[in-house]
Amino acid sequence: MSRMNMVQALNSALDVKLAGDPDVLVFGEDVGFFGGVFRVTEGLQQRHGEGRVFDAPIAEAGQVAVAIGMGAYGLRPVVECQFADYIYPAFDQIVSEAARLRYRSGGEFNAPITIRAPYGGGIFGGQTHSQSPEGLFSHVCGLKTVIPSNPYDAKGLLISAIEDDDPVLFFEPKRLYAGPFDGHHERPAVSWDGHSKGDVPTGRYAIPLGEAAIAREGGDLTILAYGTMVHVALAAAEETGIDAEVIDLRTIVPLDIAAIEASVRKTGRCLVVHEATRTGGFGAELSALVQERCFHWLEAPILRVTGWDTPYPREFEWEYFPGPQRVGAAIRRVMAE
Amino acid sequence: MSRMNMVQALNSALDVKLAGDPDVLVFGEDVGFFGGVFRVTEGLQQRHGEGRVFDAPIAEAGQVAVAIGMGAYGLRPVVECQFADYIYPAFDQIVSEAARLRYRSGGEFNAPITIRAPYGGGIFGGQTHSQSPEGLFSHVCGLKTVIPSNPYDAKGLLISAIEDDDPVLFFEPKRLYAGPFDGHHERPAVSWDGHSKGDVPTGRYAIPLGEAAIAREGGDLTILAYGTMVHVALAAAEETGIDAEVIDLRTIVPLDIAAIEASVRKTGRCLVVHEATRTGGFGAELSALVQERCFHWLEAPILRVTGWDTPYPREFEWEYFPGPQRVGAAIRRVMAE
Amino acid sequence: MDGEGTLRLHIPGARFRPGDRPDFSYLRLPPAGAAPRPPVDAPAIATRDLAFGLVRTLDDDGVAVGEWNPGLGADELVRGLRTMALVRAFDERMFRAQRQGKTPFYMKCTGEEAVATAQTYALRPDDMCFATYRQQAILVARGTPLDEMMGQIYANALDPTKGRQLPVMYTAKSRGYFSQSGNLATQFPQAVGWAMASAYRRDTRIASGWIGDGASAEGDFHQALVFASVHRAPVVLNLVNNQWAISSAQSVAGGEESTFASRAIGYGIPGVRVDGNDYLAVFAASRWAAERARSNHGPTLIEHFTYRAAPHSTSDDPARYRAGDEWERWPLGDPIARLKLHLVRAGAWDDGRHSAMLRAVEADVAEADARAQALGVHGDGPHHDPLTMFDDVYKDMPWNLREQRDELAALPGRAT
Amino acid sequence: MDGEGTLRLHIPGARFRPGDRPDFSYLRLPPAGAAPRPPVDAPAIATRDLAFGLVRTLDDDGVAVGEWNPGLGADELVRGLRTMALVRAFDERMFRAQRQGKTPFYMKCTGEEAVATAQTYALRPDDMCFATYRQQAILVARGTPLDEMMGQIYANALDPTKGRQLPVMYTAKSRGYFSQSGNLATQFPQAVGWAMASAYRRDTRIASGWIGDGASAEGDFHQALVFASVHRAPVVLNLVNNQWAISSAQSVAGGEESTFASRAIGYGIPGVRVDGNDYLAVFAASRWAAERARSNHGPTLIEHFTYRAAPHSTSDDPARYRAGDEWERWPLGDPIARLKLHLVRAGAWDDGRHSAMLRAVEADVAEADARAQALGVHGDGPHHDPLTMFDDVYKDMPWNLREQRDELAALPGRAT
Ligand SMILES: Cc1ncc(C[n+]2csc(CCOP(=O)(O)OP(=O)(O)O)c2C)c(N)n1
Ligand SMILES: Cc1ncc(C[n+]2csc(CCOP(=O)(O)OP(=O)(O)O)c2C)c(N)n1
Ligand SMILES: [Mg+2]
Ligand SMILES: [Mg+2]
Repeated sequence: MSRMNMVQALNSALDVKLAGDPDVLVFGEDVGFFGGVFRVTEGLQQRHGEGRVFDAPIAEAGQVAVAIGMGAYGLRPVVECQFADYIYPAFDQIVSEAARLRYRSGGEFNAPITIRAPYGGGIFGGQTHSQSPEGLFSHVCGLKTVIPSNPYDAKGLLISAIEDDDPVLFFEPKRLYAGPFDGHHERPAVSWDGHSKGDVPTGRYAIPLGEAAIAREGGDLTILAYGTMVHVALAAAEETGIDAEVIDLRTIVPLDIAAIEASVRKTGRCLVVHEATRTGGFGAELSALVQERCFHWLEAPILRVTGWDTPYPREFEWEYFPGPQRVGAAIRRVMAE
Repeated sequence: MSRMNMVQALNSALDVKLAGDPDVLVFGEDVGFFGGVFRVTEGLQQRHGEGRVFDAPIAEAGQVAVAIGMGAYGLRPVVECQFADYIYPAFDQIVSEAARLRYRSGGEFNAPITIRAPYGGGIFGGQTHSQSPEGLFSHVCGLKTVIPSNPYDAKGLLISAIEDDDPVLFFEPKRLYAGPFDGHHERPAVSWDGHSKGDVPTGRYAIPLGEAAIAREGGDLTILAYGTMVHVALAAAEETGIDAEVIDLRTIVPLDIAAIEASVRKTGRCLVVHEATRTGGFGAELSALVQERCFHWLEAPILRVTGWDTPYPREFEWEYFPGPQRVGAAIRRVMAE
Repeated sequence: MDGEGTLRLHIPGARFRPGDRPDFSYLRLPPAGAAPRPPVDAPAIATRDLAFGLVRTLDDDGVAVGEWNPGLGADELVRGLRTMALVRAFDERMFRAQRQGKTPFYMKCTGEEAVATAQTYALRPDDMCFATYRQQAILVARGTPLDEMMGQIYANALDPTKGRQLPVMYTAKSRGYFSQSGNLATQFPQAVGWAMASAYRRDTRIASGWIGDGASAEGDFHQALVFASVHRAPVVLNLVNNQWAISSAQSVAGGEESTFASRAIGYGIPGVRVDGNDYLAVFAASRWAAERARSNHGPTLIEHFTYRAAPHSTSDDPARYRAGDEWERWPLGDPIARLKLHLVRAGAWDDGRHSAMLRAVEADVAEADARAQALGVHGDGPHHDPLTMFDDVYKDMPWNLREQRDELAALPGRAT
Repeated sequence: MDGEGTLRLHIPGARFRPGDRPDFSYLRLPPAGAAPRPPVDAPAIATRDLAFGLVRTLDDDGVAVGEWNPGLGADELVRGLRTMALVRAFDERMFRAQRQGKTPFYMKCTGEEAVATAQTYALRPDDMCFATYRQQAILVARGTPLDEMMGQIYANALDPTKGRQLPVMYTAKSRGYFSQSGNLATQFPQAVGWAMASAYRRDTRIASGWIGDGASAEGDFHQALVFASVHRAPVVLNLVNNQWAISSAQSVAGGEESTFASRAIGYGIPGVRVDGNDYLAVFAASRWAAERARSNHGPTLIEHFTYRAAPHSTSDDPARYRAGDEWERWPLGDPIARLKLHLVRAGAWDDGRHSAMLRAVEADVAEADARAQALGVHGDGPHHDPLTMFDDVYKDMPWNLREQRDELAALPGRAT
């Protein structure tokens, strides 16, 4: 066990896999000598050699295409996309190729690749350094999508992602790299030191994809969240004094539907929270699923608290961010019914 | 007035706009001399000149990028993407550029472009000639998405799309080009002749984006559909004998929320139908919206009938296609509650 | 604004359209044997002229001349001739099968058989090919049973894509043939990735990537060349310039402004332009590129200059967009006829043997077809069970797919 | 498998890393004046050598030599010198503003000022520029009030992007400056589209597109060249090779395998490689390309060979990845110092005037900054009203945005 922030935990996951599996390669923009703009790959090239960890041309489509080819050969490449906002040039390779390869080849070929990308807002990055595009990928069958909310999970989930035989999108809430963040930007920043999820084993361990975690048990309503919003939801639960159950989905595809159903059937109320824009976001899928499967248990409408349906505006970061005030207001609305 | 199938109606819309507005240009793969693989641009190059209607390199990203640049200059380009399945190479230009241009420039620049694409299944096209990607675009603020279900609407909506100052995705259900199709593939094909929506004015007329149409009035339940599924829903309503109200959304963004609310509050039941895969599809958004806004009116869960969460398999077209049998079964389930 | 000094937009088009009389005299075709053959370890810069010339070995009399003559034995050449003829017969039969409703779709490679056939024989059998839909000759040359290929086209129980893929979208891992994609150009950078993996593993296998003149306009073409260049990947990158992309002439992809082979220059990669209807030239250029790749001299881009004699696909009628007799007037001829002439002139072949061979390949195709059709055709099984459509989306089926499979299973007739 | 005859994966890297002593003697730098200047209507094929050479006019003594000497008058050169100095002073001040927390982010173009300055003066004022984040000199050269630019950086009430965009993501339609994107390379093919539109309309305005060495690996680079080539678009395509893309050397984008300028050859487009720190050379190459474009001779790709003296951005510390004194050892010098030397040698300038000019531009910047800061800085308004964040998503606000705006308006403090 060691104290790690999320960057260190991710670094440790890559380190463990590079050390343990010669088929694992890591590449992406600036990940080699420099160690990545968020330092997630720091020291890895030095430790494992430049044939294992290297800089890629700024060509996200090519990076993913090359990873698919490597995967078809039998390797397990891990690609870092410098920001999730820059994943779109690779969209065709991800959607038409990685996601389809196993299916269209009748199982002859597969794409055991992991695409990591720092993701989400909270750092004044504006619309091109703050996006949360998970909803898009959730609509593409054949892909798995993982979003950790803390160092312990981040490492265990990344190891599972790399070991997975299907293509995995691994979105890292960049605002959580250094510490948990509950949306109270006016308060001093908190580090992972002292947080229970900041205690991370140094060796290999895996957290299965598709299993949610109960971040907070409660009986009054269920909050479905992932990534940064887990911390916001926890803060809102405390601040409203409502006994909310906060479910950290961790993987949105495959989804832990059993955990969701069990919780909502228990509480009879449900709130969905994500940072991505609202319309067509993954919250819609969650709302639809809960409604379909728990209709007769529901005592109030399922509400969504999300980013507004606008690009992420740089200077109005905190007016945009779905923070504890907005989540708290929604909790009260759901409880009032 | 003239009898037109959907191909002719779309051709007429382009013809009217090319004739009336020198800023309108049409380009895309094979749209010039040949008139497009689905013949939508037939005769337009011959009539309006090769400077107005021309073949583009097979480079969807470049086509959209070039259209954005033309739009910034002041033109109104119309790009044909040969199949909606091939729109992904242009995803970054659509999502990061066309959709963001007005916003990020504070209104200085905009992208008044229209991207047309034949779309949906029913022609044994397999996974790369059958897709319905509208759900992805619905999650991208700044884009409008239109899906007509008949020749009359197709022409009026395409004219509105071209005249619109925002970027519009215009998906044309290719199975409807020649005639209405209700999923009864075992029956002889029907043409638009004799269908009331096959009577199309030859001149300019516009159907505003964002207004749904009531395809069938009814009191027992509301079916939300668009494109080919409008016809399937109508058939299922007849075959089940349930007095369903079928709403043809026509535009999914912006959405005619008023029409949806009014109908569901009247019927108390709602079914959502689309051909796209289920998870994360636009049906989830519709379900979430209806649930949020009509919760206390709902007498039964809102169900979704959609394509399965698999790629569109060529030989199992009719096992995949959400046809009248599946829609009918869902109608009965919703009514049984 | 229409006067002097204003700008003009250039719109490229086809040289000839229906009604025109095609005249290919504008093509500058250097004589056979003219191109020098640089050593396999020549720096890219020393190969630049190859990108603007045309590697040809067979002269008009069918005699092989010049440095690129690969010096293949008669047996090897007859094998190539037979494979090309087999591919052509296969294409004919499958095209007819589509007309008979036994498959919804088919695509022929008529006129281009030499390209994939000769390259395949220039590669090793376990080199990995990332092909498009017009390299069926790779599979045929590697001995894939024809009924297996037909199984894919008929979507019957033999189909390795389990009825999921459009006809001609083969996959054959054991034959070094990567799962084909319907999305143009995507396989080109994937081939580079496979080659990089092989180099990373210190393997000896190389990759071949394939793309069309039209598809080379996609961003993926550039992605492939960037990564191949930067990592000196052991890959042969083939661009088949068959003059057409459906109805669009190669000029729409930039082919009139420079050669496609010359695209390689800016990446420091040799670009070789080869007469794609000259079996020996294709073999020689492919072997040169393969040797380069295998000896760590990096990638090569080969432009195969050929002509799409066939319609684009069964969905298309070229009479609507191109002059009727272009193929007859195409100055580089028919690859089968040219190789036959060469063998005849060399005394290794004659009309009798040729006719017998043609009859034999047709019989092979007919027999394979009978076997394949016995296992079902499009719309008329036995097919894979429709419920298999839920397999292989993921390695393990998640709950939503299990539920959906059960829902379909419970529907009467498993139909919509 | 590790023996002889196995493949190897090439991994390019930087020549020098922290602790190394940079030695640029490996660069082949032809002497000033050596490159011939083809006529503006020369066919692309006749310009090929320019892609592998280096257009230079200023020799080591600051004397302008050779065919590319644009023969600019002293006034014009002093204007260029002043603009470059103004840009540098502006950069210094804004970099400090970031350190003081007045903006979250800033990017300098130090060492590269000649590139965008000289090109802008070689264009007409209404030609449309599709720039990246290191061409602030375009705006400065076109006389944009500095406090307006600072307004964007501070996101204050002056910001035309209404507080939405990352600092340095300018937009200035009236100055022929297209809305900047944070997404690399996207603007390159858009510039081509704008140029095509101008040609379609028989206008006389041309476009300039900009991209970095690193970003040229994106597919959009190829898209731009394909469309520019196919439609002979009136566009100047600029690739600024400043040796670095954040921490990655230009070799990671393929810069060691060939020149970036040579990428143009395969599209039949002239590629001109120019000493980007030689103001006169950049001006001359830009003017040549602009004249070509304006007289319907089509696009040109210019590779500006320069050096990123600045950190990538305020978020980055180059000491972690490059040798400390690379910039000092960069053999092509500092564009400001070189132009100054030229003017001094020509008797048109002296140290006194230079110092006075530097003081004057610093005062201009300081005054503009005072005016700008009075209107608010990052985190400390007056800004645009946060509710304006719902504007401009669409031309007309749809119901969902209206509802969301009302929801935010009703929240105490309009905060999360
Ligand atoms: C990304 C993408 N865009 C468009 C298409 C539709 N399409 C299929 S084949 C084709 C023409 C390709 O021409 P070329 O690359 O020259 O290959 P050829 O058919 O001549 O062998 C087009 C446009 C596609 N399959 N994928
Ligand atoms: C599509 C995309 N991918 C990645 C990034 C992140 N990024 C911003 S600048 C940069 C380096 C660009 O280098 P170069 O093109 O050489 O320009 P320079 O910074 O040297 O001017 C990177 C990787 C981005 N903005 N967009
Ligand atoms: Mg072709
Ligand atoms: Mg750079």
